[in-house]
Amino acid sequence: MSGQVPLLSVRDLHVTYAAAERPVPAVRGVDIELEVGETLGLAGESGCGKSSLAGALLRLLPGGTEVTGEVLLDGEDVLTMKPGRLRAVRWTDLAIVFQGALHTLNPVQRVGDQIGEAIRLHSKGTSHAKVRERVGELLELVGLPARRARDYPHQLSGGQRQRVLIGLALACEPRLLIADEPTTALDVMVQAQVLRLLEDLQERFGLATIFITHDLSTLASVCRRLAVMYAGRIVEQGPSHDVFAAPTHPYTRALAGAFPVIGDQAFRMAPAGLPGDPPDPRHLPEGCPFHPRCPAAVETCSSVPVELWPAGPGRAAACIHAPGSPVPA
Amino acid sequence: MSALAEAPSARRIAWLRRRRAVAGAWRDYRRHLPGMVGLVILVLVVAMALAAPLLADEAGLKAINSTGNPTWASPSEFGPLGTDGLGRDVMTQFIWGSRISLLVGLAATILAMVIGSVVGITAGFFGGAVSAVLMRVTEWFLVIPFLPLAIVLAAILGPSVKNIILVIGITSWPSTTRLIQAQVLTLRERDYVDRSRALGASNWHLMSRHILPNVSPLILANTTLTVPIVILSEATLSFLGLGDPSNASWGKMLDDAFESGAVTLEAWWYFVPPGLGILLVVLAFTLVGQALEEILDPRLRDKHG
Amino acid sequence: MSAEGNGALLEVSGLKVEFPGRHGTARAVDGVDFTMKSGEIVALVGESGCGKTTLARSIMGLQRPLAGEVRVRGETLRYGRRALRDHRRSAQMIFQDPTGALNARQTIYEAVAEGVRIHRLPGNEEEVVAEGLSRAGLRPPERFFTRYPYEISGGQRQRVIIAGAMVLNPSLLVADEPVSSLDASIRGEILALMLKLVRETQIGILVVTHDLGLAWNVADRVAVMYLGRIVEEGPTEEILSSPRHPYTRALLSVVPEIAQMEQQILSGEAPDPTRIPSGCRFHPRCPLVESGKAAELGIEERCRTEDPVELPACHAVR
Amino acid sequence: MTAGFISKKVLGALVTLIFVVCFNFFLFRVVDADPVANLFRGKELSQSQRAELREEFGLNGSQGEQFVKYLGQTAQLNFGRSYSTNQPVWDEIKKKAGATIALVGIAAVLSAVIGIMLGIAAAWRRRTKADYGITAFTMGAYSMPEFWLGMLLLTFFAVKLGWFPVGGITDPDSSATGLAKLADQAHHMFLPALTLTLAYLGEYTIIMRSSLLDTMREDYLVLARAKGLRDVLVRNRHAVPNALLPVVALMAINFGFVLSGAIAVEAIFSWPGLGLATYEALKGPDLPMLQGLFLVFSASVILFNLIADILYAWLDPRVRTS
Amino acid sequence: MRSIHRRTLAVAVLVAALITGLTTISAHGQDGSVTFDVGEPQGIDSMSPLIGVVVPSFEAWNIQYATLTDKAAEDFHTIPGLAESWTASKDKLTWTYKLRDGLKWSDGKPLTSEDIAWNVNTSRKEEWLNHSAVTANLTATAPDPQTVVIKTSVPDPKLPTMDVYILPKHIWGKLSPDERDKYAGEDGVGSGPFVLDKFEKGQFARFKANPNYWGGKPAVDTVVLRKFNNPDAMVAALKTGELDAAWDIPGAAFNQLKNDDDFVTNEGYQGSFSEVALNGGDGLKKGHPALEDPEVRKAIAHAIDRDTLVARVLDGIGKPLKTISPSANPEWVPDLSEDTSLDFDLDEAKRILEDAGYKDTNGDGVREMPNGGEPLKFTYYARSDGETGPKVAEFVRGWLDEIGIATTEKIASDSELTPIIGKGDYDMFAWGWTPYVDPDTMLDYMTCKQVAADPDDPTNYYNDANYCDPEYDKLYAQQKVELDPEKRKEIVHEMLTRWAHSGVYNVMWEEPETIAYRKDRFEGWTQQPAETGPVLFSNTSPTYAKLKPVSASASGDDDGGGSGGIIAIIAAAVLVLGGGAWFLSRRRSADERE
Repeated sequence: MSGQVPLLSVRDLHVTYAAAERPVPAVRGVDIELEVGETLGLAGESGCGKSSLAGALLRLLPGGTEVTGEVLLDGEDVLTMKPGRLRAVRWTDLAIVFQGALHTLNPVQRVGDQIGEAIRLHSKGTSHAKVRERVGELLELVGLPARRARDYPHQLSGGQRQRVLIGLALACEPRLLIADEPTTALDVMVQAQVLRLLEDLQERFGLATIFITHDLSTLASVCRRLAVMYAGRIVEQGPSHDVFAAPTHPYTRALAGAFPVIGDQAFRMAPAGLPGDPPDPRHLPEGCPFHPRCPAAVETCSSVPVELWPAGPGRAAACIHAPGSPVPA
Repeated sequence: MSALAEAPSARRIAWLRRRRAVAGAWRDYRRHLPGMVGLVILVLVVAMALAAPLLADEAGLKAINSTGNPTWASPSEFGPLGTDGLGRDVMTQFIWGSRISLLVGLAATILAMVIGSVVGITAGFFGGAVSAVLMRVTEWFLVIPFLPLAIVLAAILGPSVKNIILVIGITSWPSTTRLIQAQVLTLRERDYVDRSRALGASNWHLMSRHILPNVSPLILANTTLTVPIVILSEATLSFLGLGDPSNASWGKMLDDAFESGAVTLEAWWYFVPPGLGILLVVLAFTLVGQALEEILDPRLRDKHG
Repeated sequence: MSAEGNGALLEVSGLKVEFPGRHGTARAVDGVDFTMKSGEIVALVGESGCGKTTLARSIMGLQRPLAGEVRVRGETLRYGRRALRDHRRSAQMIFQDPTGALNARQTIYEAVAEGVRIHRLPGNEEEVVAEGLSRAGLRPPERFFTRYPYEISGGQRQRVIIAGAMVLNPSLLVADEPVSSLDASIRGEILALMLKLVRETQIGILVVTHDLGLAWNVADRVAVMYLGRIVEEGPTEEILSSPRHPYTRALLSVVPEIAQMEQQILSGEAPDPTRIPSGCRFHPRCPLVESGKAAELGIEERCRTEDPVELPACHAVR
Repeated sequence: MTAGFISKKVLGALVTLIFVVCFNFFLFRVVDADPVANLFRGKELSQSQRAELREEFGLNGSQGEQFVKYLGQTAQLNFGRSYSTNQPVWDEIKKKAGATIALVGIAAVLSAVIGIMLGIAAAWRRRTKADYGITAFTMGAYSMPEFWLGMLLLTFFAVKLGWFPVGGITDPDSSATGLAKLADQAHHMFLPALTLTLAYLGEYTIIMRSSLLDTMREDYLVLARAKGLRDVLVRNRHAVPNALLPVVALMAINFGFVLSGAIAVEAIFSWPGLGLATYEALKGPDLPMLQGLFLVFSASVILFNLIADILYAWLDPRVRTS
Repeated sequence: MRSIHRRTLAVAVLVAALITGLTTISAHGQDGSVTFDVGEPQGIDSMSPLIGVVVPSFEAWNIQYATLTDKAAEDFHTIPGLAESWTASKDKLTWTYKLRDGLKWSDGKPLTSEDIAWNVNTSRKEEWLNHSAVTANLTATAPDPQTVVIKTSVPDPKLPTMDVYILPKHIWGKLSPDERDKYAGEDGVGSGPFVLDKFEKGQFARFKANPNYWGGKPAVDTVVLRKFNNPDAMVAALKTGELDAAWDIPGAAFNQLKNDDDFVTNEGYQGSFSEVALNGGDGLKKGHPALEDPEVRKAIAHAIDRDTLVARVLDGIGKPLKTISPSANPEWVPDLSEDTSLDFDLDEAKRILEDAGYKDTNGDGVREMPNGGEPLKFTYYARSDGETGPKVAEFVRGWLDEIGIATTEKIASDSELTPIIGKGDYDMFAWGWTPYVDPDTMLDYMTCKQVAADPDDPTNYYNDANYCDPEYDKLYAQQKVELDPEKRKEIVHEMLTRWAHSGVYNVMWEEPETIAYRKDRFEGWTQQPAETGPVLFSNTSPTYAKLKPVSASASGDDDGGGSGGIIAIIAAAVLVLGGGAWFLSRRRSADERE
């Protein structure tokens, strides 16, 4: 879109976990481009590889995991960085809001110290008072009183902890934020609060954000672009409203159908779902990995490999039914 | 097999299930190198203990039958392991001593496990006043230092194999109780207990079908981890002169060696083998126990897997 | 709809459940009256901590209430051993986390047969189990007999639990968040199964959920619960299309699909049942009070002091 | 951490202590029917002297009265007189406690420190040769009867090589004072302390290793790394302090058992502390001494359990502030 | 909480360094004085002669407190001590002792006849534990500071011997009788060659030379009696040079030392013997009914192989003995070498039992009583104190088993066993005695009046076989008044033979004190009695006063050899710790290296 190097460019990313019997491929060739200030929603069900993708971006996956491809941050490949450079990039360029804030914060350190640690780490020599002041600012930014810096994680509610994590992510003013299931496990009302906060901050600071969740409907309302993952690959992407309103891929369609529109008689007394279960990444079916569950599957689906084919303006889908599919359905 | 085919199907399913579970556990176990090492040591020692009458003449344990032997003969001078100060063959003592050490180790552990499990499951499952009382008592027994209590009890009851088993058994249960009670407390809160209750299950049904099967791996692993402690306790008590004088265990051998001056005589052949025997058995049980713990306790599975 | 005549399937009256705690007594269920009929699905919705799960457990007799009573088909629930067991033949339960609700050491067969054995049901156990499994959509049932829970998927586990409940032929099924731990693509299938069961057996299902979309998907009626009380109740379409209680409205507004509705995000987290406010229990978070609308209507004082009794439990509605 | 929390714990400890005191009474009453006869065996006593002594020992009256008297005496730290020395048991214990506290205390601290370090090293390098080496070493040390280890060390380093004295706490020839005296004691202490350190080491290593492995799976370590923290700092600031919590509690509890832990080792090295006193009281048997030792050992365990509880609460804000 | 392990590491290294540093400033601050280190495995139980009972305590009193008369090292005859000379009245009821000139206590106070008289009179009145046997009938007066007059109420063949420890009146006399009874006696004031310097109970007692000793200040400056809990450690200490001499060395180690050129071993006999006693049945409680049958006792006597016991239990260090030895002087023991009625013969034992009707009727290997079914199953007590108890049990029980007598072994300490014996609650036990010089006391112990009779005080008797033989008592009375030494000896021999044939007291052996000392350190070792007796821990322990360092060069302390080793091992420890530190603090962890 712009002539410049994109902020983030992921090319042919593969993540493979080491396991006793055979390696588990979690991400199998993902390409993502993200411009400054852009928001991308990444949707998919458990085990589709979305969190592995997030971990790979900052090389946070456990030792022994094989990561190939390129993760270019401002044109620089994160995957080949020297450890020192990598540590410098972490949090200043790219910060993460993890899911499950109860376990992500160190339970025996005050939340203020945990925020302060990030600040001190990336701007050495910041005075104590300065750090404290900045921590206070950050907490107020996310809607918490500054005095909460002295609290321990367990003294905060789930929503407050998630706010702390968001504040922590902003500590070093990153340009790219990855929010990995930021609202899962929160109560409905609190989910809404946190989502609104994230939207506000993203707009205010022009943060590029990758939003990862299993809840397609949430993404549709928060992100401009949307990518749906299935079995380690992106199966559909495009402007979120278009994708949500008129899915091309049958999986996206089924996923969208799982979140009923209240008031829409089409969903009344008619729960929609897919038969079968998400595939085991170790034993993926031949051809299109979705075909065993696909209501629109045809015979060729079990043999022809699929990839992202054009499916309208700014859209692509990995289905032989996609308009741009070279394979006859 | 044919008898099984005629059995009611539910039982057949249960049997299939158990066979598969055991086979699966064994498959996992075989892959566990330290566990296998421990198991092999254990099998060898147990075989030695069981085959003692074939390996060495029991009469050789008696000094009056050893008057023809030299005293304090080193292994190069007599037999595989030399003789002690009374001319008795050390090898014979070592072989027969393994019986007492293992017997005490296993019997006392079983006693401790039975007490510990019953108290632990009862306290964990019922909660309330029952639990409060039982756990208080358990805590009391936990703070009474084990060795002095065992010593005093052994001194009161007098030295015999039976009493040593009793003493170690009744002083070793509280830690098991605490472990099991904690586990039962979490099991009690599991949804499947609620589900079973919602299906109409009685307390007895819940305890026997859900709680016990789910703590039994813990009990098994804990058993194998308690045996080494018990064997060490027996050795210590014997070393302090509280062992059965007429049935020599390895600990008693060490006591004899120490008392008869093997250390100054540098008669290493008298005190190295029993100590090594204890070391190996304890190590073997610990290894087996840790392996079982890893394989049977789902919480630990992914940690080491 | 119901073949039971006017005899209600489930009647809950004046139910109160309290839990003593370190920071005071939690009034988890604080006076609930509620009825449902055979052959209908009722959704009980609310935030976490509103007491909906406690209510469900009390209906099952898993929780002894402080006051009030539960009647199934007119039979008052008693807490003797035998009475509870009998009660649990007519009322069954489905759990939020199917993984936790299955004993990992039992095969699927044993899990389904457990109720049959407890109640010593007549007939060939194997046939009963097989039928239960296939009714729950696990076909062919024999393939599942010797499987362990960890060998099947989450959706299948939930089906096993449903099968285990249904083999007892209950007249009431209490489903506590039956799909919230399942992947989105699987939820629909489980909900469809529940709908099918209601149609086939005239069973009544009480679905406890925080998900209004689920209610829209399957429920005949909706009851909204807030801090231990039901605050609004009625037919699903009526409640979800034109909610009258401000709390229901707020809940509805934060469902992301409804773009046309202005979001009313309530401040604060799930309310604390150990400190139930005086007056209308919702008033500290009520948008009407906050926006001054209540003052305009001249009811603010009543909101603070007077506990609304009739449904919908809001002073502004009358 | 509230005063309520502490007072509740203290109260619990007191109840336990009272239980132990009562238990003690009945336990030893079973063994020893007539302490007077035992204490003054071989001496001619008139009936009146005998009665007087029975009075002194609280042996007159019913079991109930005796029990009350026993409680009163115990409260004043009057545990009777030792059969073998005719001195008050409490004085004997006071005199000997120092040697045990010094020896076992040093061993306990060293084993904890070294054990924890080994555990950290093993966990941080899990599945490497270092891990296997450390695990094998500590398992071996853990599996040995400690007195056997003592025998081996004694045979080799004291008897064969003569590097260390074979026993005792000081060289009786030397009337050295100050630093030289301390050096003499250190020289005597080396082997027994080494034995005990090796014997206690294993447990700390094993527990620290598994605790750190548990901690290392925690999400907050991923966050710490994501923040750009160096691995060593992730370990030292986040993993180790958190993993240490259960080990610290274990340490405090183990310290409670320290007093009674060295009976066999003290006997082997003739270390004149409470362990040796127990050993000798056992051979006597010197029942008042045993009874007193038993009580002191139990009290020390109770005290350190209490300390462990409070320490844990103090270290872990989750316990402290809820 | 920052960087916890590094701080703890620092502490560990510091501790190690501290130990290293301190230890290398070697422990032995030698000042050229002469120290004599003696190891012993029993320990002084009390420094007060009113309390102590064990042998090392006597050793301590022997060197700290002089006596009025002394005993000759070579044959125990009475020689001057504090008293230079003595005379007797015609009726031998009044004895007048003349003290040496210028006697002084170690603290410089004069030692006068007042001290002697006070000791004699007070110990009699207050029944002092270790005095009253001698002073029971005596009254002493002090007509002038150098003269003591002692009167006895009955003729006493032991006089003029006055071998009671004379305690300083100016210290002990200030105490009330009650205080005296509990007084620890650690004041260090005495009149013997050495006086107490420091006493750590259970560890050691250190004595310094008494400059005021009437025999002149000894050549040795310091004597240390060091207690070892474990005789092995003691032998090791002797070998490493920590000790100059050791007493009560276990047999095997003693044999080893015999072959070691650096040491002199001394088997010092002074009449100590050990026996397997049966319950004679005349005490408070009878034992097993079979024990009353002399035939059974005879059979048991045949089942004890003294030669094997000496060879195996004592490792050859001892002499087989068939009867009790009543005196430290061997001439009092009759020669029973021709008497085969007590010899080991299992077949004979079986035959005797068989003939007497004790048959194994149920085939379980244990014989039953002739009349009913009660099996011959005896309770056998083995002592836990001392080395030999369990070993003797091992053999004796084995042999009894061979002849069809089962035994249940129980282990008891001396203090447990004493009341058990007194109450007659046993069938068999093994123990031993060490007699005085005069045989009277030992002989008295086996008389009928020493059989326990008072159930309230069963421990106050000495006849531990609980066997009463009126004929023996008659002979005892005869020897007590027999003034002709040869005739008295004959009577004593008859008594002992008689007692041996009763079968209740199966004496196994006479055992020596096992003493070893380094050749290179001291000379002047004195056996008491000459030729056969021990050099230390003898009746009056004359060695200490006579000991002096080996004249020439060899006196150097060889401690130096050790310190190099200490440094080495501590250095190794520091290395290990340091290595660990390096290992831990390496910055790049395994994860970072990936």
